[in-house]
Amino acid sequence: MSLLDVRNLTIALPPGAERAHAVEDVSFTLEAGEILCIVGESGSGKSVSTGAIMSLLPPALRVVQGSIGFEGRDLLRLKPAEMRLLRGSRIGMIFQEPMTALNPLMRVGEQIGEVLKVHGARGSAGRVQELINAVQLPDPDSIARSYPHLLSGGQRQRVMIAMALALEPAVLIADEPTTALDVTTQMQILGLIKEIQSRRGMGVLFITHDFGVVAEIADRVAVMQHGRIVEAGAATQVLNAPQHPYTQALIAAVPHRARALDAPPTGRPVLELIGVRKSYWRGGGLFSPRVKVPAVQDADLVLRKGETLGLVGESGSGKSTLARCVVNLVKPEEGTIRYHDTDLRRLMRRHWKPYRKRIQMVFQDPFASLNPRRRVGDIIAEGPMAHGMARASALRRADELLALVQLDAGAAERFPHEFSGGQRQRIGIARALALEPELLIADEPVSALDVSVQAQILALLEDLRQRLGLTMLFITHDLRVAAQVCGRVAVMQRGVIVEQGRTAEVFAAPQHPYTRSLLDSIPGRHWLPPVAQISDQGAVD
Amino acid sequence: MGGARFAGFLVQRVIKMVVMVFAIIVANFLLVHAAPGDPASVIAGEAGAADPQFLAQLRAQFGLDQPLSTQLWLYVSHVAQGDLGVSYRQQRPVLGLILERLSATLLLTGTAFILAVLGGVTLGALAARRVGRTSDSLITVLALALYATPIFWVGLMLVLVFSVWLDWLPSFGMNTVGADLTGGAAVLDTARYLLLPALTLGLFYMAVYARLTRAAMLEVASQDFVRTARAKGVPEGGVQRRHVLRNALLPVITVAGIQAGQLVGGSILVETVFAWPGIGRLAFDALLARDYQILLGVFLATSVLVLVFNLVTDLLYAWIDPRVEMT
Amino acid sequence: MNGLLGDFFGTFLRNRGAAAGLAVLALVGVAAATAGLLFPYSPWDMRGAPFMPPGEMEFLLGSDSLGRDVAAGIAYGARVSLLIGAVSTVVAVLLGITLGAVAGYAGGMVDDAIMRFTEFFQTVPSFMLAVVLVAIFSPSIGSIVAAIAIVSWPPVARVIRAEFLSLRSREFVHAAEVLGRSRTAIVFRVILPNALSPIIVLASLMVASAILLESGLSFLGLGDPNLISWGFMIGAGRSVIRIAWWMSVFPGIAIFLTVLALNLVGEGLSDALNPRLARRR
Amino acid sequence: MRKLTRRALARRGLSAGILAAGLGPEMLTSRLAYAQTPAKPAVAPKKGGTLNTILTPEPPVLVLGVNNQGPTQLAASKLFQGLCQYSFTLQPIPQLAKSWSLSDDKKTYTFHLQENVKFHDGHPMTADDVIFSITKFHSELSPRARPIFANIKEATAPDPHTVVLTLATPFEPFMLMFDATACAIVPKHIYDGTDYRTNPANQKPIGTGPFQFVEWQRGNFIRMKRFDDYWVPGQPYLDEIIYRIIPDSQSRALALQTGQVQLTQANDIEPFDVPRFRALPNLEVELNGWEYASQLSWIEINHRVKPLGDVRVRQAINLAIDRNFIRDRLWFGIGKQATGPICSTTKFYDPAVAKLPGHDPKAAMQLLDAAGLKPDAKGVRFTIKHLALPYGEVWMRLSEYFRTALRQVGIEVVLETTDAGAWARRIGDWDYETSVNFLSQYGDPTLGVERSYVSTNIKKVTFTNTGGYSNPKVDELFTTAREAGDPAVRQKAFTEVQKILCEELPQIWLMELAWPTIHDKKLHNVIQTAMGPNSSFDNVFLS
Repeated sequence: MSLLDVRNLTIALPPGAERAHAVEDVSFTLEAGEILCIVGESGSGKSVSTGAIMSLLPPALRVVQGSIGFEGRDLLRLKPAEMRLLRGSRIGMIFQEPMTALNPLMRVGEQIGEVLKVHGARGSAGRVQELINAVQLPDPDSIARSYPHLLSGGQRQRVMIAMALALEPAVLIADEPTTALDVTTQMQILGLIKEIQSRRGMGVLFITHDFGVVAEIADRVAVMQHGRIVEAGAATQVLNAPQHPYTQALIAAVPHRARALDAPPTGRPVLELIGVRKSYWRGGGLFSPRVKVPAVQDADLVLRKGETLGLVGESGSGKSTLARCVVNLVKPEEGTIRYHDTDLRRLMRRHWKPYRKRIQMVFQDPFASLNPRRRVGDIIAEGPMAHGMARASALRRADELLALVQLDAGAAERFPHEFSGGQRQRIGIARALALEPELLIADEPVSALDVSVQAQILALLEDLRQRLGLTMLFITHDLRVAAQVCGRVAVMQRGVIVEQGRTAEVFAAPQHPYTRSLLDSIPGRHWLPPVAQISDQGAVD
Repeated sequence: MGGARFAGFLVQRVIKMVVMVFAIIVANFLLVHAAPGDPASVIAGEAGAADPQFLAQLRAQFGLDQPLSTQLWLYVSHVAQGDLGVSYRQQRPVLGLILERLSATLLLTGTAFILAVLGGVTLGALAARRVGRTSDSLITVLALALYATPIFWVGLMLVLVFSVWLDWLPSFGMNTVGADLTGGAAVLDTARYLLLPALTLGLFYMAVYARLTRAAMLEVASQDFVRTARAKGVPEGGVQRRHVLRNALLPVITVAGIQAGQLVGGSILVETVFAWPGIGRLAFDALLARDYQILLGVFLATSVLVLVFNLVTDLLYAWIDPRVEMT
Repeated sequence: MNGLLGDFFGTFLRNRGAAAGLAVLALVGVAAATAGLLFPYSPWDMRGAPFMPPGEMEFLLGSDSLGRDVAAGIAYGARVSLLIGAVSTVVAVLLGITLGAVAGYAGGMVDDAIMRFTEFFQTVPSFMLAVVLVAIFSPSIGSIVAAIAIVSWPPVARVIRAEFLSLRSREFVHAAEVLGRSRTAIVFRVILPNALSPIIVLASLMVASAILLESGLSFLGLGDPNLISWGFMIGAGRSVIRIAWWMSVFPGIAIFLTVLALNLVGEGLSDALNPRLARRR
Repeated sequence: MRKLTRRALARRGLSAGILAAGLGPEMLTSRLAYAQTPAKPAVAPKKGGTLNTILTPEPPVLVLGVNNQGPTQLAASKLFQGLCQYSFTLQPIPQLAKSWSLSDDKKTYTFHLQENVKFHDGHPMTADDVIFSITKFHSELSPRARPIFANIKEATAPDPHTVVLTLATPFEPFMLMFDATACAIVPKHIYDGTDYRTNPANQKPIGTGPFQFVEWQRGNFIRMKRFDDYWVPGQPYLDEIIYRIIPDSQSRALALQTGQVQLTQANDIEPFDVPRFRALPNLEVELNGWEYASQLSWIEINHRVKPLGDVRVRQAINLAIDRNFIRDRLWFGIGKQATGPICSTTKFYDPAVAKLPGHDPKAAMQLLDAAGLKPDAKGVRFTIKHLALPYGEVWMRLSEYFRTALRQVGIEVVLETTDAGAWARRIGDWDYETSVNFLSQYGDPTLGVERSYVSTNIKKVTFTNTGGYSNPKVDELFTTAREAGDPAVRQKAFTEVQKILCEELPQIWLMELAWPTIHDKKLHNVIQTAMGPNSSFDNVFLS
């Protein structure tokens, strides 16, 4: 008998939602000692399924059918009090967002101890230390006395794991536990989960959207789309020989085509950064001197006509700050930012305006980067109008651009919230292109998108780059994406560019230890997605 | 938080407070001197007759013949020495007048505040726990109604019901004069006088806190760490108490700190209705009588009170919320 | 017309309290607008015997100590209460938006200076400040509006500043900057429209508290002597409450209903403008 | 009750003084016409008990002279005393002076003082204290006393219990300056050589009154207790008087209704509440006791403002106003309609000439038409501002009535409100168009009426002739009356003045004010003189 046996689970969405059921007729089993990955894009219903297992569904969602067998009982038929006793003791759970998943007002030790206390376990104090030790956190004593805000994201996720494991549950549910973490941390957490799982023989139900993670950790995989499981099977099977078109499309969308080695760029330099330096001041009370926190230190870069330079690094490495320095959103305190023959850093605001037309930017968050109160046409026409184009011609131009980014013409009349993430990113690109720039700065343009959409946007950018002869500075944290898009990469760590060179060379023979550790942390780095003849059909946008 | 850092935080806040107090002194002084009335003419007027000599005499006596800047400088330097000046009309040091009245106001507002916070948080928490049910609607409607009713109106209604119709409680004053009560009897006596005004003042703010607590609890209830607590198997009561309420209290404390100050100012209406001998009423009388010195003093006193409340709130917040940076 | 507005009205009207509040408010507005038709005489006219209970001598809601019609006073008073509430709120909102926007957009020293200034006004007890201002500049509709505005703007400034601080670093604002738009355009055309929805909610509540504040001032005898307002009527009726309860009860009910309605509308607006919160109500 | 107690009073040894002042018991009883309660059987004075009463607003200080406001007078008159008091017809009655005489040239007044008077600190009161109080203390502090006492050429004390005051010129109303509210006797040994206004004794007043100061909780109450060494044997009867500070009028009414206080006076109780208290069987409402103050209220007219300088306009305003309405609706029957510049309770009032035309809006409009003030399309002839008197609700209602009444004859009135300070300043600066004012007459037109009408007193000071009315004939008549020693000459001049003023209407007189004194029927001897509740209460008792 399976450890966990979900059968025909159907959960209704409240009336008026885009579809009738959050999950429909979902069945899967989890065996002791295995890791089952449920993969799917956002809205596929994967988190709802786990919510049902834990009986932690939002009140608006209602289970209409199915059973969840666990230790001989149907979880869906348990009384709330009985279910509570299982939660935390027999079934543990960890969540996606470690920054908010811990109570900010309770010490870490207390929070771990609480699990023991509410389930009537004894010997809490020593046990808490043991648990902190078990998740490989340094100095258990001081960690236990800390409040969550003093811990990093990775440390907090370890605390979450310690809590989930405190009573040695039979099942661990991990809902995108590494999505919010940097790659190196992600790798450590994945390693930890796998290690504990194999040591204790738990069954782990692991929710993720990332096939790399699947490749890294899964024994078996279930792929969900629109609330249904479309394909399930052993990990190697699904990853390397996907059967369902949706799975095929998803896997094809994983950035994998390492870029062919371009000819070394020879064009004249478009942008040249020399010794750029930017710091932030933190604190600065009466009694605590202000602390200078360097964000970018002595950055040197050259960007030549027609090339795409990738700027990679983990969060806080200063890559976005550097990009923002180029467009004057952030004012660096030292260095030269030479655009052709002009040092942009020395320009007054009003002298900047002509350069606005030539340097444009695409932003990360498709939800935040479009003014929610303006129609799409106006958003795209905003730039040309700011530079003196008449409204009518600017709107005509907007229609052309919409076509260019493959959106239908009716889009101009609608508001941003009526579009999906991928569509919005297209609008953002159209806006940037409206001014016919020479240099495009793309700040993590695909990191907020589902993998299939991501592939489309990347393809679009590449297409546009070639058609319009753009020079591009491409900022990303995702090495796979960088590998696919960029001719050259620069790796940043703590404000310093530690290594730069042609992408293929850097990836093949990293010089700097940090670059090496980044590359080692790519989830599923040993897995090469099958190069299938995959159309972009099937992937949703 | 380390002791030294905490001390630094405290000193820093106190310095900020002093700067603020100074700004308030200057501003109040200028504001009140913008007034068209002149205390000398008021006194002369109310004495039933006046002549220029008498007026000049009064003005010289109060320093009103000095240039404004000199008057301000004198006032500020006196305040720095703890001297709030002498009331033109009462012929007494302002500090003494305020201190005599301060305890009454503090008693009234303090009681009202405690009443409001305890009642408000309890009702708000209750409503949040039963969100969508009848008791929630009842509490919400009650809070909304109290929130929408003029405070003096509530006072009048309470007087009508409890003093006039039922004759249970006295409607004015602070204690039974001449009864010469001591010990427990005196406390009980004052408590009877205190009940209605404190209730009047407290009900409005109770509504504020109830609404706030309810909203904050619902806000917190949707946060991730509450889901974590449930996933840990914490019983519902524990989830609400240890996780939801504790976090929901943070915004309540912030607002409570601001409101506590406003409470002191707002008590002017209640002190009028119930003839409560506090500084709110003192300020209003002083204003009508153009008694600049008292007015400045009361303003300063209430502002300092507000600042002290804010400081206490900050400290309390810092104590409860470990995330507050001690810088 | 478009989805945004449609959603807004849909959500707003689905909230029963908000709909009721809007209805009451409309009623008050109609009473204010048609006061001259309903009561074609001055509310100050002494038209009959004093202290007539409601219903007697054609006084629907009774007469006051000089034989003036309470009902007429309430109808004409609606004008004044709404006027004072609305005008002072508009002034306070404009003041708050200006200061808050400058502080939030400029940041740094300017922000610091403006915020200290705001703190100053939040520290001085507001009702006390209003009393002092009205008394010093002698009670008139102008001084009352000014005083209420002066004590009401700080929350607006704070909210606007917070919105600006958060919107300033939002990507669509960065995008506008990168597109080369001017500072003025960014502040007024890009950021401000997005910062307004909390202000709309706040404003509806501010009208309510302005009406309460005005009634408090009138209660202390600091109303405009030439305009009949609800606050003034309670102030005048308060001392005779045992002889003529109707003199202060009816204006009190008028205030209560109006303020309640404004609060309900405010909550409805808040729900409609912030659907994330609405679901939890 | 009043009649019998007064007889008792006469029997108790005060008869010498009363007779010396030429006042017979029949004059007291004649005032009964004013009293509204039937006589009740005599009650023997009873010792003991605490009188709870009200004081509003709270006075700044309790030393008369340092402050002379109404509330101060009410409370401090229990702590301090004057040389005499006044009967309802304004004849002097002995207090600290047991008798007095006036020389034939009408210039020298000789006062014989009571001999066993002590201050609350134990010091005996002597002629030195009296001379100090008159020539120094009040001459410096009191703007009312200063010009009159300046006329004293010489003040001597032939023995410790005799004071001789010699005037430069005869001044007939001189004897009206010696009650506690006009010239309280203060201890020389405490005040002489100090700054009277800041003397620490002001916080703990020391007088000769029947009660001594105990405790003052600001904003709450003032407590005074029986002075055991009081100079009248056996008195006072009460052990304690507590003045409670209750700013809210409804709370005051409630306190009286529930018996928490046994006495209210002055403006404690709003006029509209009086009928209710009149109906209560345990309370008594008395309206007399204000003959000395005799306050007359009027619409204060600034003659410099057009068209108010035109006598026809003032007459029209006078016709537009219904004094009966004001008395009945605003003051609920308390007080009397004014008939001219002099109150009917003040000396030299002449009912034969003091007459004002009644309410007649039509005649008013004809007068305005005649003055060339035609109504415009909205029916408005002209607009004037009106500065309301900030002394309480009833005055506000009066100004509202004034606006409504004038609107009916086509005059638009715009109200302005302000606080007491600004009101006094604006009146003093002539910065008003119309306002409401009321002034005390202190028993004699020379003391309290002249100041408002003579052109020599047009000053930028409150309570002078701020309206700017000027008529040489009126000036001359007032001067004659002031300087004449003979009452008959004075009466003639005042009669003429009343006639002229009633025609020219420099101000629009409205009401002779009275203030209800409401007390528990168990409280006796409250109102016995023209000082009303401002008397010393030494023979007040609770039965």
